[in-house]
Amino acid sequence: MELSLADTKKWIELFVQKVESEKSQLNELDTAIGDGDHGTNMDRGMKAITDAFSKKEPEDIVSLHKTVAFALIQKVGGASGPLYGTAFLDMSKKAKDDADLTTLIQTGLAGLKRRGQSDVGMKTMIDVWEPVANALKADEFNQSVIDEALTSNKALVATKGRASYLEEKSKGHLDPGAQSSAYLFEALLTVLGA
Amino acid sequence: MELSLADTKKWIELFVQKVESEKSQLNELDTAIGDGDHGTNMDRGMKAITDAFSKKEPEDIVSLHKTVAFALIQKVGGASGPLYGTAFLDMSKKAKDDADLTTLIQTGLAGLKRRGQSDVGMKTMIDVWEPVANALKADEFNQSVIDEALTSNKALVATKGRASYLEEKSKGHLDPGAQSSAYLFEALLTVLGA
Amino acid sequence: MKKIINKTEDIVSEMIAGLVKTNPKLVKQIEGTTAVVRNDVKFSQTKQVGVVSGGGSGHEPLHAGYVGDGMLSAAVAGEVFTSPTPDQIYEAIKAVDQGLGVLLIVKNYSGDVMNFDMAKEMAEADDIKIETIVVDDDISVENSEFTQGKRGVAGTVLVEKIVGAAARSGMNLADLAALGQKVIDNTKTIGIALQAATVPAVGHPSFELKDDEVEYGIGIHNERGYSVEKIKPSKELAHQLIEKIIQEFSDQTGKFVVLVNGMGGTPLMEQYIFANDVLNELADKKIQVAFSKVGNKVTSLDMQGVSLTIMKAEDSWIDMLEEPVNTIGW
Amino acid sequence: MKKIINKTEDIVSEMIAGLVKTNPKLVKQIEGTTAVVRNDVKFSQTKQVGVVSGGGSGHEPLHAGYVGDGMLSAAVAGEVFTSPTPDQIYEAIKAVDQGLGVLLIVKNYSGDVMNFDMAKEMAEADDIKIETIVVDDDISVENSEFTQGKRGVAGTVLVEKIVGAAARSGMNLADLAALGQKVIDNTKTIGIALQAATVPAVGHPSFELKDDEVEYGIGIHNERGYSVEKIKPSKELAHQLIEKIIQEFSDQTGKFVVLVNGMGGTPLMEQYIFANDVLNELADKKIQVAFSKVGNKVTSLDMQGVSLTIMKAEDSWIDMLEEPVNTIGW
Ligand SMILES: Nc1ncnc2c1ncn2[C@@H]1O[C@H](COP(=O)(O)OP(=O)(O)O)[C@@H](O)[C@H]1O
Ligand SMILES: Nc1ncnc2c1ncn2[C@@H]1O[C@H](COP(=O)(O)OP(=O)(O)O)[C@@H](O)[C@H]1O
Ligand SMILES: [Mg+2]
Ligand SMILES: [Mg+2]
Ligand SMILES: [Mg+2]
Ligand SMILES: [Mg+2]
Repeated sequence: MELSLADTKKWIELFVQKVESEKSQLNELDTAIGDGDHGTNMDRGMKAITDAFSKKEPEDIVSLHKTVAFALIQKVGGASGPLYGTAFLDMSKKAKDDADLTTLIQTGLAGLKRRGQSDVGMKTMIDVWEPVANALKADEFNQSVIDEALTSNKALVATKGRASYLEEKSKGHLDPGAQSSAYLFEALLTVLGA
Repeated sequence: MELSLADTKKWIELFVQKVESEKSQLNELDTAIGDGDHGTNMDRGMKAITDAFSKKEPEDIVSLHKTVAFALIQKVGGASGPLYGTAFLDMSKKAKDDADLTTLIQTGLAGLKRRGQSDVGMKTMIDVWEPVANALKADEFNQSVIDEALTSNKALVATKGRASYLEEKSKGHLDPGAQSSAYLFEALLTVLGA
Repeated sequence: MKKIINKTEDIVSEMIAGLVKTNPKLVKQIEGTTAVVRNDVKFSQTKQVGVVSGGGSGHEPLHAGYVGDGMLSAAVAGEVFTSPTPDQIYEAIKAVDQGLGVLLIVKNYSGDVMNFDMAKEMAEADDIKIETIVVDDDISVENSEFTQGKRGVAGTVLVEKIVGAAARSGMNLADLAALGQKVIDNTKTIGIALQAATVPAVGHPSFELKDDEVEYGIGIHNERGYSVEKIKPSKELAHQLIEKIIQEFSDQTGKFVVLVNGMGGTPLMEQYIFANDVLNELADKKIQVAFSKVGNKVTSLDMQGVSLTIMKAEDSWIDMLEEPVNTIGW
Repeated sequence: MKKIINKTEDIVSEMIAGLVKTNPKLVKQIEGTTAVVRNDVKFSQTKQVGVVSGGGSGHEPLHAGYVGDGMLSAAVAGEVFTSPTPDQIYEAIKAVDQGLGVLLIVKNYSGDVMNFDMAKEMAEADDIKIETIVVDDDISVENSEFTQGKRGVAGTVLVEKIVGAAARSGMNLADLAALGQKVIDNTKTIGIALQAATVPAVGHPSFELKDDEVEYGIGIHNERGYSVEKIKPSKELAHQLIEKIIQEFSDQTGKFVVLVNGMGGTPLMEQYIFANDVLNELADKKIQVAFSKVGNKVTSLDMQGVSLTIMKAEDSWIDMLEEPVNTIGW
């Protein structure tokens, strides 16, 4: 299934709104097991996306993803900037040949793993991307996929990112990047009308 | 009237005890209108006096005053060190010719004024020394002289020492140096049996 | 939270502006970035391998304060506690490359590693030779191939000084990277906090310590440490940290370097008292300290605390540490 | 109170021990005192007028951190916030006198003035020529012949740098004293505090400021200031202080020097932001800043706050400020 340009834009705009309104919530999650800036970082990226959209309306899905990628790479910094940035950059490149939604999300996931030298189960945003990508493939993507991903992420001990310094103590806390990725895919669900 | 060597020593020892037990009280007075260390400063001097006495028993009033002076000059620092130090050094020099108690206190007072470039009414220890010196001369030295000196000191606006930076706000606070001088003369009263 | 700032989002750009304006002979800002590059006369007159470092802000004088002849060629400042973005790092690389390549000194945080990696990819597309060394001196975190690994903390400044001196002396890129890696392998740090830092965007200390508590093993971004204990006399704190660090060195002969680093909110007075205790104990242990340094070198905003870094050093490293250098912060 | 110390009464001696041990090529301790004197090779090889300063501890790196070729010859540390005693000052004078006399740089506090005076009397008895200059740059306190007068604060470091450079260049004692006095007359400072310092022997901050309050005109020993207001953006703080300081200079043409000084507990980050605002506003006012400096130069233990010093400078003073110098703190 391909998402239309308008729907893709709506998806990203819903994500932007959600992150902006949950900025301090994301900061708080990051305060517990990281350095407290995930909301602030992502919020900077969201503003940059809105700016970029208003400066130049994306003409197709490729350029839309590229616009999002550059906004994130250039403005977010931290760990989440290069991660989300790489995911969207890889998705933009892929969309040149194949804009299938499932393929794109899988491409983004592969980008995350490459950039982060990481995999599922390390208590990062990948713990949300991977089940979502699998569910899309199996055509079983719905809110409970996200909810379950967050629940199991919470129970993990972190082995990548700042939370890994806490070792056992990271258990029981939700990873902030997992939460922001959950917002991303909840926005997608809304657009999909599910 | 001359104070005997034993009485002079007793006077100083009582002073030492009093300052040591009121150390934090003096610090608190100094915290209000100075820098909070008058008790700590004086306490260092008191320990040095005790040390010096135990190392070498003073043989006469001259050497006793000199011992006290050197202990204070070398260990107190701050404003009170050179002031009390100068007072006792001048008293020691004077005692070579004339060991009359009234004369000595007057000599100490003159030393204070010279070293501090100051006079009565500036909200300093001099506000206690001067009435005591006058009372000794008039043979009217008693506790109420000290009490009244402290009361009027409290009402003054400081024009010397750190408290002078507070200008009007120094009013209503007792000067820490005045309080330590009050202890000195209360110890003297005890020795005089008054 | 009380801080002398304007808008939170302007903190880094205004800080860099202030630093550059007050040190115009030393550094200049790279247009459109919050990166600074050497501005001394010698910079354009002598060729050497460029040395670039950077990371989140809040650790001042690291990194911009170490830009100058004999130390860093350029430094890139990210947002507070947030890695700078690849485009900023890329601009810094371009500003210092003189054809001999550029060494990147990165502290081991996933964000820094990833952003510097992306910048490296960008620069390599321009045929600029790049080597990266990753500082991970914080031994309070266990090292493992399956985790993020140890953090980069105060030892970074010693790496920057030694590598910077070697670069000035004309060492080539590959050798510089090898030297840097060797220095890192011999540098061990642990930090303690009496009070956590207040991140401006958060507004309160990230964790609370009681009035008589000290936390061992904290990082420079309020990362929690390995234990919270009652505060002890400086002598005992020094003893505990030395015991833990020194076991990392199997060979305790030869020359050592000591860095007592203030975290930002702890006065120099306490740092010297702690340094005195450290040097006394090392002397008792017959460990030879050939160079030592005390001060706010790698801070964590207004965190109260200190870190202790011990390095086993080759003779030439001592010389490179002692070489005079004209920077804001060394 | 949490501090990294051992016994309160050992603070100063242990601090000086730590400072000397970590800087053996720069300074050495004068036996039996908490004073330090230059220990560089050049010290014994070249004759110059000795320059000695000192005062209570708690203002580090002032004064021991400014001992070195081209700045102070020796520095005397008293107890925390307490003037050193005359015998210590006298030892420092003897340690630096090379027959050309010694200049004493004293901050204007009754204790310092009296103790340095007594030391001067002792040295003069040894036929050592002594001149004294008294720094009183703090314009938050009214000057009057009938009071203690203004306090000596952060401007002291600028006086020490200029006088130190002139002494190194061979200036004689009388001229040095005249130069120092002229520098003092042209140096004006105001400080602000966000939080008072905690004197170790007292154990809590000497006064309380609310979470949104700033106090203007504080001294470096927790002396209260002239007003308490709600905290404002850095830009407005800078504006208020500049307005107050600049009216002290009737002639606003020519060159000026700016020192933004951190009080000990305020990170460099905030100091640079404040400095940026100061320099922007002075540029708007067409006041020419020829030299500026930012950092923890004259601190007040862990006080949070900054001070702003503005000096109207002669051209030669700018050169003397810019001259490189090898000290711990400049
Ligand atoms: N190596 C990694 N692989 C995948 N995700 C990571 C990795 N490192 C960090 N993350 C993600 O990034 C998030 C933190 O982002 P952020 O707080 O913005 O950056 P920083 O950690 O630099 O402050 C984490 O919650 C985690 O989901
Ligand atoms: N110029 C002066 N003349 C007389 N007494 C003074 C003068 N300056 C200070 N004092 C006295 O010294 C006391 C303060 O001593 P102390 O706190 O020990 O020193 P410091 O002020 O240096 O901290 C004041 O309370 C006052 O009585
Ligand atoms: Mg974070
Ligand atoms: Mg006092
Ligand atoms: Mg971060
Ligand atoms: Mg004092």
